[in-house]
Amino acid sequence: MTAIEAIKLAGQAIIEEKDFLTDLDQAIGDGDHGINMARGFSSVFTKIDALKDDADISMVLKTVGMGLISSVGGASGPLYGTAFLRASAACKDKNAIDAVTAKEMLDAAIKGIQDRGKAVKGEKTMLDALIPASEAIGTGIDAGKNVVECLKDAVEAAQTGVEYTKTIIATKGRASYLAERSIGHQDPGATSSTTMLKALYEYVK
Amino acid sequence: MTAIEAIKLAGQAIIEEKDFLTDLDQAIGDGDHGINMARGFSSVFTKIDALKDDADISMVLKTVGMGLISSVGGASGPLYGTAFLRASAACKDKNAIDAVTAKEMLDAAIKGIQDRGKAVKGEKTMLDALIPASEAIGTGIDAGKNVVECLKDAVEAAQTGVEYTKTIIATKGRASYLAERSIGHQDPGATSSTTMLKALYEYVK
Amino acid sequence: MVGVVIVSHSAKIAEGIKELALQMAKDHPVFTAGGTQDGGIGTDPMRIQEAIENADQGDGVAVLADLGSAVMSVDLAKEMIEPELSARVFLANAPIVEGSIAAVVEASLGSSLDKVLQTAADAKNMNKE
Amino acid sequence: MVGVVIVSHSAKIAEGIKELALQMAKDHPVFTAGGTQDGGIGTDPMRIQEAIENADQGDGVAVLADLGSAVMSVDLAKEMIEPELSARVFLANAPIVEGSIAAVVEASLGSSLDKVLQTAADAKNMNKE
Ligand SMILES: Nc1ncnc2c1ncn2[C@@H]1O[C@H](COP(=O)(O)OP(=O)(O)O)[C@@H](O)[C@H]1O
Ligand SMILES: Nc1ncnc2c1ncn2[C@@H]1O[C@H](COP(=O)(O)OP(=O)(O)O)[C@@H](O)[C@H]1O
Ligand SMILES: [Mg+2]
Ligand SMILES: [Mg+2]
Ligand SMILES: [Mg+2]
Ligand SMILES: [Mg+2]
Repeated sequence: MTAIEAIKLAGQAIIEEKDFLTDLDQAIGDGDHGINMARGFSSVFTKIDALKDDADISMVLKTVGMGLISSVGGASGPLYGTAFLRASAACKDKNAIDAVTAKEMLDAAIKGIQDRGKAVKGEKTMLDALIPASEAIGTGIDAGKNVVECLKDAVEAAQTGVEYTKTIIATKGRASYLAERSIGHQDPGATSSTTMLKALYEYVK
Repeated sequence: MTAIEAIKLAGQAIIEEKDFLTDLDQAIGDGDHGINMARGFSSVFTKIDALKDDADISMVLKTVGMGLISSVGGASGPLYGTAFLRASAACKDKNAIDAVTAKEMLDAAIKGIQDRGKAVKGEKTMLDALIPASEAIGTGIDAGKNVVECLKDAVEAAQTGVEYTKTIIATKGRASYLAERSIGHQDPGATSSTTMLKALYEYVK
Repeated sequence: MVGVVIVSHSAKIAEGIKELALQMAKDHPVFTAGGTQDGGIGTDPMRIQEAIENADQGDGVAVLADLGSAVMSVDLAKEMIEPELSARVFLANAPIVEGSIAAVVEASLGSSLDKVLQTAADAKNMNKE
Repeated sequence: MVGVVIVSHSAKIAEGIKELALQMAKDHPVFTAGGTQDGGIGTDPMRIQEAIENADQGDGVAVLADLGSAVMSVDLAKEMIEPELSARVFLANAPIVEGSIAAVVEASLGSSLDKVLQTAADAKNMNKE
């Protein structure tokens, strides 16, 4: 199990969902989320392949963050980019990730997204998948679950979050132009977040 | 004496002053007033040459107005264009212009410029030459002067108006971006207005 | 659908805005009148008139303009078009980029001309800090 | 002189604005970061960073941006540049076209960064009716 492998699987999952994510963004945005994210991960793959084999998790995540920032082009670039950079900082010098560290990393990522995008829960963004995911990990930790079990709960919570985004009005990002007309559509960013979490879980389970 | 000849002389005077007008606009605007006006009158000349020989004054002025509107490109296009169209309407069916008609035409032109540009006297625009010119014609009429004498006074008043524009702050048009820094510079549009009036006077005198 | 016309001194600006707006609302009637006839910087009432006539589908046209002289050219264009059409053509009191994108999205939702103009004007208050 | 950086999702918009602004203030340091690296629509924090570094002459940089995601990219770019420079780089809370032109003219008069940002923000209130 390596961080590079995990990232590659997450990226591949995104690339496989490229058209789906783009269609979602077509409905309530500018129709580029899948394109943006797929371009971002292609660029990340090149950078990751150039890393030394002994690159630690923090280093890998930093490379992902910088790669996304420099290549995504849309709002998701600075947002996910900052998220990965903050997650990287939260696991400095760690060689293995337990549930507590996983939650710390996810919370740092969420904080990064919020610092960057000024959104809170309920604005129909990626946060509506990620915040419930973090909360689920917290509940799992309290219940004594291990990191894999916690991640499973996180994925489910994120999926529920994606469903929830269908029911609310977008107040941040491009979908906010549509106001009430954004209801009924799931948020592309919440969807891509969930895709990445799911790929991570599939890998570690 | 024909309207076509008068317009050609006015246009030629503008074309001769092209660089001067552009330099004035360079100092407090976007450096195109001479270019705009010269392009406008070149286009007007083509249209005027296509007019029948028996075109009356009103028809000629209408052609000038439409020609300027379609070719000038800058604020002076809609402004002078509207001015000539209104002057045209004010001399419909007239074959000769006396002092009273001349004032009516100039007032209609001024009204057109004001309808279009929403400026009043003292905002450092072409109005600061044209309004004093009209006032001078009015004074001349009261004093029993003929149209040539009135026009002479109008040119002098316009020239004084141009000098006055050096002392005031622009509050309309591009020069208004410069606020106090527009002081010390004469207004390009007031200058081109005066050039046209002067050419007209030289022709009729 | 309310049509949208973008009037800029620069053809590049007008076309760029159109591309950006159409990303959000494919196939919406958006027409531009950017720059002068000969490709220079400026505005051209004749091309504005044409753009307005092309943009109208019967529900009216919202016009977005950049600087003061563009506004004058739009007013003049409005005087040159058929009064019946002219009556449903309005200049938005809005910033050209931010307002155009908001207007096109609003119009693509099938909103009324009033609503489209209001949404464009509201784009003034878009906070960038 | 305060430098000006124009950040748009569209390279055409950014370049058009620069051309328009330079008409009013020849040779002023105005730099653009329009579109993505590969010529598409979007923003690129790396190119924004570069534009800011090019625009600074020691008196600071006013940055104008179009949509929300451009604002995020500008914030990120500010975090990537030298803190000493970053401290004199500010995003104007202003419409991109109207604000850029006002900012460039103001900056070309030798005004302070604060004044330039204020003038750009005031361009919001430019009345077009
Ligand atoms: N301010 C914000 N805070 C959090 N997430 C945001 C914000 N703005 C946009 N997003 C997320 O970004 C996604 C859109 O990403 P993308 O389409 O790549 O960028 P863009 O909207 O610039 O085209 C949205 O679905 C939403 O989840
Ligand atoms: N609102 C206005 N009312 C009257 N005259 C104006 C107005 N705006 C500009 N002008 C005149 O137009 C002149 C500038 O014309 P020009 O340079 O051809 O247009 P632009 O400013 O669009 O480049 C100014 O010198 C001024 O006399
Ligand atoms: Mg998008
Ligand atoms: Mg996008
Ligand atoms: Mg000019
Ligand atoms: Mg001009």
